[in-house]
Amino acid sequence: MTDTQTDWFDTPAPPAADDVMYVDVGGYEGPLDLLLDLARRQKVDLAAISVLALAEQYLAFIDTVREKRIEVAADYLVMAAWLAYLKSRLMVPKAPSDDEPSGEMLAAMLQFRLKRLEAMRHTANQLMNRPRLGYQVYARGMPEPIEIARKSLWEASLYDLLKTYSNQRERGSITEYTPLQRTVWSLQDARDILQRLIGESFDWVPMDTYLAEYLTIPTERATVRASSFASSLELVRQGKIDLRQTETFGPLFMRRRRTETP
Amino acid sequence: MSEHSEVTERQLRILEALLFASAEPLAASQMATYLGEGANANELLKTLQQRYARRGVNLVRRGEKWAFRTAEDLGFLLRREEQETRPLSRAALETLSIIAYHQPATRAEIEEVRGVATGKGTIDLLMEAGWVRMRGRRRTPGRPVTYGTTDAFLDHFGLESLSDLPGLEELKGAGLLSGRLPPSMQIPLPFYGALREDEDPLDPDDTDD
Amino acid sequence: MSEHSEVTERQLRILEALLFASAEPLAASQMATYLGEGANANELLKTLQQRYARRGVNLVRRGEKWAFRTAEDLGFLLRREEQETRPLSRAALETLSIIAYHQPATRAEIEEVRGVATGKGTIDLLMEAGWVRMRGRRRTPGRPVTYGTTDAFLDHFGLESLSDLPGLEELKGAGLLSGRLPPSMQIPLPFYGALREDEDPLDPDDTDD
Repeated sequence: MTDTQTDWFDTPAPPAADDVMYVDVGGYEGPLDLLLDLARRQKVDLAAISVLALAEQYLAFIDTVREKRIEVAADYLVMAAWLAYLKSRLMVPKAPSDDEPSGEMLAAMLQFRLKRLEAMRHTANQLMNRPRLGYQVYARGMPEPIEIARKSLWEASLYDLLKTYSNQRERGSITEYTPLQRTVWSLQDARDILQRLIGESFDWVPMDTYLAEYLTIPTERATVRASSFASSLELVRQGKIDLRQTETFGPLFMRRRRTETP
Repeated sequence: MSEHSEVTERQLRILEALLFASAEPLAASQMATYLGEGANANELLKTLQQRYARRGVNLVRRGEKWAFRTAEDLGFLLRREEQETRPLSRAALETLSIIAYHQPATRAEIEEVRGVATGKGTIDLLMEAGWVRMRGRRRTPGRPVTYGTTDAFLDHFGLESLSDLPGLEELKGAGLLSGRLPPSMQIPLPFYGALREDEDPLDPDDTDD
Repeated sequence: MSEHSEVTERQLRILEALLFASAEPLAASQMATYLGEGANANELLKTLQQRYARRGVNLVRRGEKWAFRTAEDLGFLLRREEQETRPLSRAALETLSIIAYHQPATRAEIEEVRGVATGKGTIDLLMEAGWVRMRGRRRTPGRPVTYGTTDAFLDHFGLESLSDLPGLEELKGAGLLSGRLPPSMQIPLPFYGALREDEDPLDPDDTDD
């Protein structure tokens, strides 16, 4: 650092390689970072900020990003859903029987988190602008080796030790590691199989009965069920089959849908 | 010169020699062995600190240790034209700040403040720099590891102790160091002691799976 | 304080800081540039030399250059002048970390984890450093020697006990281990009792072979 006044956060640095997976919306580090930036643009004290306006800006921002077909990380969508909920809580008066937190409380919580994040950024800046050792303050340039207590001939830190151990184990384990070959039913496969099995049957039959022969292989059970279920929903949507479940976790019955023309 | 002050002067000279010779801060207890019976190392160090208070080199306290460092006001003269070898990323800086002000802090707590998962390598990097260490485990389900800062952190940022962290009082006052909504009554302070009552020492066997 | 002596004091402070922080002795001419117009660096250095004459560190002249040095009569403090601390080699660090986690470990077991043969010199070095010791002999054909760590090992690495070594989850949490490890991977719990049931005590005349 040559400039003590450098604001480390003035220009968000391009994300480091290992952070990339979290940053995909214009260099923001997560939804809270984006919200804080939007809040700052209101150019008022964070305590006086309009949370409702902020929620709307965020939702609008995410909409624009999605219109441009930019991939948005799930985190941002979760925040969008939460803000939409917050917005509705702020606009609808609280019913007396309502157990859920009030919009005001949720808004205060958001404000608190924004203030806290901003405070931590500010303190990080203050720390970096302190007279730091090796930048404005110096230790003895020519230390004279003196035996203080019992000093070992060899130097190694606990960090070195742990890092070394981890590296070795990782190296060792990766050479031995062969990825598990999983059989996965594609949705298309599941759909074809299901349609073939149901055939012309207009009787209610549990899905597991249709799939009985495939479900015997333990390693495939999960994928067979999941893919078949997802495909069955699609078939229902297309009006090809009917689906029925009488109780939670009960068997799923399916049958061919009768078409209008007899 | 009285005999008493002659002894004291010699002890002060020994402390000067030890502290000047070492690049790293030294604990009073480490130096005491060189002072002879009955010497009060802490008193002597305070005397020495006063003597050097107006010099170009000051005696500073870093946690429980002491070191000679160039005076802060001369920094502009001494500044070497060297660049940070590896500037810290924003994520790392924020993480460092959160650990410093919220310690002992778990990874989940750090993530809660930042609102984003801590990328692999962030805490790792701070530990490599020698500023952050694993402290123990929080006595909560899952017994997560708690992180805190080191003496090297204090030394690097020129802090006598964690209570010197800039803006600490204001943040406390504003309730921003609390994990809960203001006005929460419970405001944790950075905790520097060995282990807090809700922390256990590190122990490899209980989370291994 | 007169204006003159205030200027002089400041110049002396600058010299102190420069000489303290410099990695090599400095010539008066090198320092003069920091003192401002009309300063007599040589005069100032002589003043400084007098001030430190009775201190634990002295300002000494070496040829045309100046440096702070521990007072000669305190040379007894510099007992280990010749010994330099060197970083542990990678092979030694790897071996040490495996012994720490896998103890009691035989040489064959160390080699199995490292994936390369471990030279006898490496373990010898670790034993010389006082960090590794022979524990006993494994009750298997060939009765290989088992190795473990010492109290000095704990002391050096700031561990209270071997159970302070972080486990799998901590290593992952700190970013030291990546998340994409086979689920079967385990990190052993170091054994720190006297002898394990599969170990025999060393013979009195046992040396490493």
